[in-house]
Amino acid sequence: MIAVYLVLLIPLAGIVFFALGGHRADRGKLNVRFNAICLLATIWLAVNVLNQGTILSDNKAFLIDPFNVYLIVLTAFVGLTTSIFSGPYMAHEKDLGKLTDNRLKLYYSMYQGFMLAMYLVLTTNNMGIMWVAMEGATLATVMLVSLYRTPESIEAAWKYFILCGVGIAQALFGTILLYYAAMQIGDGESSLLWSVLYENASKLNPEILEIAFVFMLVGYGTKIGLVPLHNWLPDAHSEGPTPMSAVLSGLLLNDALYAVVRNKMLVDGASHSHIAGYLMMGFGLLSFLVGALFLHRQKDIKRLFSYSSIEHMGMMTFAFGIGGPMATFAALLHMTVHSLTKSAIFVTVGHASQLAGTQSIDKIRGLIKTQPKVGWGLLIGTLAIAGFPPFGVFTSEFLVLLATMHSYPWLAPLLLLGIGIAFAGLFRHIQPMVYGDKPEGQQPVKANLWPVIIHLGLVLWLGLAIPEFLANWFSQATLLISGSTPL
Amino acid sequence: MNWLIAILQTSLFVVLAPLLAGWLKMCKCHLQNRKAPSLLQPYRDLLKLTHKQPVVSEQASWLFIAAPYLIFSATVLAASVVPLIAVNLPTSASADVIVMVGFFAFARFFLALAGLDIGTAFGGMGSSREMTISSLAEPAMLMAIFTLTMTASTTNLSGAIAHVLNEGLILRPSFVFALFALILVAIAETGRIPVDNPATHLELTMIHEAMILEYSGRHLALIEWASQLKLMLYGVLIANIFFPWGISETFGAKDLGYGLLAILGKLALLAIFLAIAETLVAKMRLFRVQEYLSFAYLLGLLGMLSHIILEASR
Amino acid sequence: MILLSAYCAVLLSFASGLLALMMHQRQNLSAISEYGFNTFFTRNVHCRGWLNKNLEERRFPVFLKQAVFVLLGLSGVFAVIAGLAVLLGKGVITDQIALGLPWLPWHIRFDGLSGFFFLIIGIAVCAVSLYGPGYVRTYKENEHPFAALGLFTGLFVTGMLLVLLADDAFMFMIAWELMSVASYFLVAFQHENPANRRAAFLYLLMAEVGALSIILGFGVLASFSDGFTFDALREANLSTTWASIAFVLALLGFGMKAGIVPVHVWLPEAHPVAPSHISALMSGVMLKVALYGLIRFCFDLLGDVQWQWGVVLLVLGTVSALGGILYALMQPNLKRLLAYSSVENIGIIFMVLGLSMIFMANGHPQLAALGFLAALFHAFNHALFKNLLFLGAGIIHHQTHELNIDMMGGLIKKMPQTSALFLVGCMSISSLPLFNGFVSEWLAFQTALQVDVLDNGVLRSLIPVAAAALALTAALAAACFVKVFGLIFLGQARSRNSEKAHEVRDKGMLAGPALLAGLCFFIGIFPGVIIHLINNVSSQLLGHTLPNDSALGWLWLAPVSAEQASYSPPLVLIGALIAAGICYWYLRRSPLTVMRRAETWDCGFGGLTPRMQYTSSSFTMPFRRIFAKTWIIDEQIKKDLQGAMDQDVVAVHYQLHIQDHSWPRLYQPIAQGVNNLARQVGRIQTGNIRTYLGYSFATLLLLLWVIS
Amino acid sequence: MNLEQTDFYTQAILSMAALVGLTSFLMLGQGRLLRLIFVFAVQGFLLTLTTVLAAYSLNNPHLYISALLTLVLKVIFIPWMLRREVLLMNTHRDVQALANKTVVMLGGASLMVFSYYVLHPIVQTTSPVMLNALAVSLSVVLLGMLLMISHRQAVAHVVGFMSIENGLFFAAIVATKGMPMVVELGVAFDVLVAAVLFGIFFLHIRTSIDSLDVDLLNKLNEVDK
Repeated sequence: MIAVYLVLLIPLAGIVFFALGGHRADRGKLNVRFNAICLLATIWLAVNVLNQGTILSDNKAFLIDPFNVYLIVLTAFVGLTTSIFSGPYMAHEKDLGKLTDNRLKLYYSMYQGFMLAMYLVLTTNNMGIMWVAMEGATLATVMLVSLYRTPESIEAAWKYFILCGVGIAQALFGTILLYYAAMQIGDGESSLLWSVLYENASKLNPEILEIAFVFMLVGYGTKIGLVPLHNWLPDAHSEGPTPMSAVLSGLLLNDALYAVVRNKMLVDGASHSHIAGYLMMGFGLLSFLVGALFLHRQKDIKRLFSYSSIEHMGMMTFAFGIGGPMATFAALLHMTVHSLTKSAIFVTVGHASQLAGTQSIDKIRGLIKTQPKVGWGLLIGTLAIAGFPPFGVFTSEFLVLLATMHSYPWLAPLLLLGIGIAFAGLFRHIQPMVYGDKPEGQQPVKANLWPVIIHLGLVLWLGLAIPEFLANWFSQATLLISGSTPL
Repeated sequence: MNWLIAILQTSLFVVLAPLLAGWLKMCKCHLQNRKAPSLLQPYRDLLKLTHKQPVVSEQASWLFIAAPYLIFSATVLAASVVPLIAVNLPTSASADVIVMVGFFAFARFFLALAGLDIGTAFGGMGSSREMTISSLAEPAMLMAIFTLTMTASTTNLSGAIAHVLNEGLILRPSFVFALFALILVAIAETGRIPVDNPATHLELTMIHEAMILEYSGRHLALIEWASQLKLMLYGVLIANIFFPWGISETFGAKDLGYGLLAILGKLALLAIFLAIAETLVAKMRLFRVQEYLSFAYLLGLLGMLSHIILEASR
Repeated sequence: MILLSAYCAVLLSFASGLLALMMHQRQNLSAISEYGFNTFFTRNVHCRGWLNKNLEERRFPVFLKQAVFVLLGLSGVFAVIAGLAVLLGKGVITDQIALGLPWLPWHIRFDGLSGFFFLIIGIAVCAVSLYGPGYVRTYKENEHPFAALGLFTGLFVTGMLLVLLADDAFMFMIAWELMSVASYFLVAFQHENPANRRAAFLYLLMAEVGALSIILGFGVLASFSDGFTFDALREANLSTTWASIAFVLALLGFGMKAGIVPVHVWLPEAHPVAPSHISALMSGVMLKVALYGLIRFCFDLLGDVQWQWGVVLLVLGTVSALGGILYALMQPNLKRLLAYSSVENIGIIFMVLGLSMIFMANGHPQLAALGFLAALFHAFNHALFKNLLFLGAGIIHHQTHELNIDMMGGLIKKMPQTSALFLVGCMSISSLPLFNGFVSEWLAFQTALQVDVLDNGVLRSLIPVAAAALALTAALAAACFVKVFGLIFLGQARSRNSEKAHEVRDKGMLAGPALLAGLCFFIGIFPGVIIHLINNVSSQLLGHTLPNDSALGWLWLAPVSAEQASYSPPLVLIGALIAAGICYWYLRRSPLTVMRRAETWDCGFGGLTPRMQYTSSSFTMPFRRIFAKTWIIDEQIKKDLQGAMDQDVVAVHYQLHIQDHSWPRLYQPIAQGVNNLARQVGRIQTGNIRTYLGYSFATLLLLLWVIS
Repeated sequence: MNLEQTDFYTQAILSMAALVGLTSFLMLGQGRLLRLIFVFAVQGFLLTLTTVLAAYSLNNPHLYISALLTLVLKVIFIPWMLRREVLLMNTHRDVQALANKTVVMLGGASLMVFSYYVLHPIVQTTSPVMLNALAVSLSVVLLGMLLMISHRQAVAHVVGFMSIENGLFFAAIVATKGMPMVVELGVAFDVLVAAVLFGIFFLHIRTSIDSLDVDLLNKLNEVDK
């Protein structure tokens, strides 16, 4: 249990440390250290959960089951690698004069704040706290989106703030309804605890639960970036500092989806209409297709990949919506590989735009010739995210496809269409950027590409073989979500 | 023994080819009120050419010199497949009618290459036209031949001829179409009027002659001989497939003699028809050849369809 | 043991890729070797000296490149061994590798069909690795890093081999896509040219679409069975409709890779721009892997073939064969031309495969085996001669820096060995007797002529027409390759580059093609060798073989029966030698008639220049007129006029652009559709936050309404 | 439902609900910023009253804390801050004429009906009073959104946003007798931070586009020009 507290206290300490720590040159490295310790703590936690099964803390404040523990580790891992990247990146931004030291302080402090919010979302046993933490994550990142203080970044941050705020308010209404439904069967204040709710799921009033789920879906769906609630997402991703985009895409969206899936589990427990699944499938498919189409028109490299995130979140939502062990397994796997790949891509994208001095796709050229590692990283990352084997994204997409073929064969062509369109949309922009001769005077930048290599390596590994412990982990989570395992 | 007769037959083919050319020329001259050269004139020409010193362009590569030999031997091999006086010879088992078409293609391939070797405009022109016409003629020819082979259910020429021979006289509509198709193709492939004119050297019209413009001496002799051989070969094909009567099925000397006489008669007759046709018809423009050949193809197709629908329907 | 050598082949090719990555690791390598010698092999001084010498700054790149290709070559050798062994052993070997999904390890199955394609790949890879070191020498390391080339070549071969070994849908797709992606990088290798980038994009896009279609095909099968292993898929009990849907999906997917008209467009774009030895592998081998996929899917997994599928294959094959060769005929770019000719050959293979299916479905398994034989044989032959031709094209490109055949000419004198090898390739591909191409085409004709046994009137009339189209294809192919050989090697040089060209010095670059040329000729004379091997495949897959070589012995080829048709290449060869020998001897015996060299006759005008020669477009002009509807022809003649009343023509500019119909008819509408759709969708992102809030509001209301 | 038969508490809650709903309508139709803020403060005050009422009648002491929080945040701090901003930026004289006020008001009214319709299934499990209360709070939430959609000033957006929160609070108090304390504290903390951030943003927006009109924040779009 200590591990949980550690996981939460370390970033809290980080916030305080960076906020009060004065001006230090080595903040980047310290940030890495904070995240590294946190990762160790999460691994410890994960080992505990793997050995003992679900952990419920004594005061019932925290619930760690196989589903969220793996997301916790993933969060810590991506947080760590992104912080590795962000050190030199932010230093370079400061050298360019885009940032003042105070803002850098804010950045690091809020980085830890965001991590804290993420951990809290995942670990808490209380739906209300989850909501609070989710809102907290928005608040922590909103200042980061406007970190550069350009008119566009302020616009983006404002939209992010308002849309997510309003969205999440709806989720709160859903939470209240759920609480209300739970109150009907007694139990007072503990009714908002997941552990209690799951036990009593079958007794809850399904109709209220469904209404609550709609609010949750719209609320957290705004954070997932489901079309048509996605509008804040490309703006926020493109205007904030790149490490922020990496964690937003890699973590925040996942956690919001986590919240929706938790609720779906509850609704599924209470009602047998599968309405939650259908709603998720509909939203997922719509997001997937629209996201794929949006890719074609992008002029900004970070916007491009944020639409790709929308598309992939759509795919996951769709897969969770299908339910069933195979689709759920696929969705979990997709969550993992998408976070890893997307954050790796944002790392290379950050370097690429630093190289070219712009985020405009038309002006980024000849990456491979300028700095081979960045170019190849971007290219291979894009291949991976587009679902080419042997990368893990392919595995999960393959499973989603087959699950779809099995349950809803008439939807499979749509899914394929989306994959094809998305692929074309990505590559028509990526190719001119990475290939070709380098523009005059383009110089390599200082870059730490280990995060990219590690992430893509992991994704490759997951594509070739899913290691035993991870497979067990996934299938336990699948068991939790869908009631049976694919193994 | 069989092999000996086969070799003999092939040699006979080779030897008789210039005679047919001479006879054709003679008939044509008579028809056109000209004084005819001797029947043996082609032999004399060939002999003279072989004794001349060949002059070869400086531009020519080894391919140019090797081509006549390759062309000639490919044509001879094609001839060895076709039954002239007797069927059931072993050579015709070693290669069937498709292989024969392959030999023609082989010869044509090298002829066209030789035309391109020197790098003159004429050679290229000839090669281009030759390849065009032959690629249109080949499907028409195969269509006609397939009609026969499907009737006889064998692609062995000697087998097919034996089949027709043993069946006796049956009037098959498919054969009529096939015959006409084959005649049209034969005219195109051997470079006769109205497709090509072997006597012309006018640059705008010549095809075959354009390719061999640079040849002289023994090389020219070989190519000329090969084309005479090809003419005879098509004649024999038409004569022996559609009118196989007289061809020998055993290897007795008498039968073989009758076979020889029969084929000589048939070829003589065919040559007369050809001479008449060449005298009456004018040469076509090059780009009307496609219509001509697609007509041949159509005939072949009709033959095939009538075989399938009328004769072998189930 | 057999499987072990198959694994060796896979691993060696993979290792060659990894080794190529060491290109920039010289320091580390020498450190490792230093360490290794110091600790383990202290006494082995000789070996150490050798290694140290090779690890020197200057020698290292050469050494590494050679080492990479040696590994690749070994992989090829092992593939050949494994292929032959499994074909002769007639066994089926299965295995599992603990990779892949937790409940679905990679299933491996090595049977006759895979073995046969192993053989094809092995031979091609051997030839390529002989050829490679010389070819890649010209690439400048800082512009075109060898690491990328070597790595992706290795992965490409690995992918192809793994496709053949795969026994479950998942592994199949992984290997399949590995092959696609690796070859994509190879196409994009010289990415500073826009053409390469465009081709690579198109290629990858179509590979992706094709792969998705294949996945869907597997998905259809999988939804009727329990699992993704091929064993489970074989058991799937499909209705005819679903089976047909699966077939169409597989056909689309595999056909896209194989380059069937009208989904062939990536092929003439991608093959020409890759390095030549890669084009050779792509055109010669990768298309065969697609073919393997189709055969595996239709004949093995689907099981009961329908005759309608056969008709579809037959028609598509015919269209591809004719379309491919007609497009090829018009190309002035050598490698593009070869790529289009691959479309043609794949078309022929599909056609014969279609025949085989028709016979199979109509209950004539013997004839089906004949068609199958012809198809596989042609696949084998095509791999040989297309490889040969691409390698030859590579040599020509290497020496003249040209790919436009209108810029070449007269190379036969400058590059005699290359020209001889290339001639063999041209003759094989034009299916001239004595060479391997002819044998498979002959078998194809024989298959088509067995149509008499069928009852269906439509088929009985359709198949002969297809056969005639095959004849037309063959004749056009001959015309095409007369053009190719004639314009490149014969005549006079049309540009300075080809005037200055000389024979390659690297023996390996000739050895690779020579190996292939030798095989082309050998198989052309002794086709029985390969037929014997294919018979083993068809007995495993179809349960029937040909009754060949019983009556007439090994000398003869009599696929159906000796009475019906027979062909004996050795006898034909002997006959040809005798005939040529006699006349050669007869004509050459007189010393008086020694050949005299003289100037070419120039009609008395004086001065024949190379520009007077026929060019590619003039050579094909008659075809262009006859088959005008096949292409989109844009011919422009512009005259520069001058002088009084603009009467004097100073110069004439001639431009000819010939385009495929499939571009404007099929691809541009799709691309435009997607763009339009994207534009429409883009309108929802208005930038106004109130609109966004409106979406959120409307969504909420809509969902609430739906739910209640 | 028979109002006479219910107890005083229920009657009071229902009256409060009606008043809260009314304030939402007033805000929706309000074009002047200062008045809008004032109405918002009144809504906050009503909410506080409701909370106190609930705390008193349900004997739930922690609701007093949340009443206090609401009072401080929603009645004093936020209106004060917004008012300060408005005065600072000299926009208090701006009158934004709503494009089609009638339609918006009618839409608001139908939202109320819709809320009843949507929440109808709740009747099965509880008293109609609860339905009324929840429906009103849902309609406050929806009206808040409608307010944001129909108004262009950033300040109005903040008010709308906060009024959505008010609706949520109302629902929480009436339907579930308040959320657990931790949650409530957390939510209050979030609201506080949000309010501070809004203040910062006004400054930034003001400096970047020289206005607080959100329609001018439209650089990031995907529409073909």
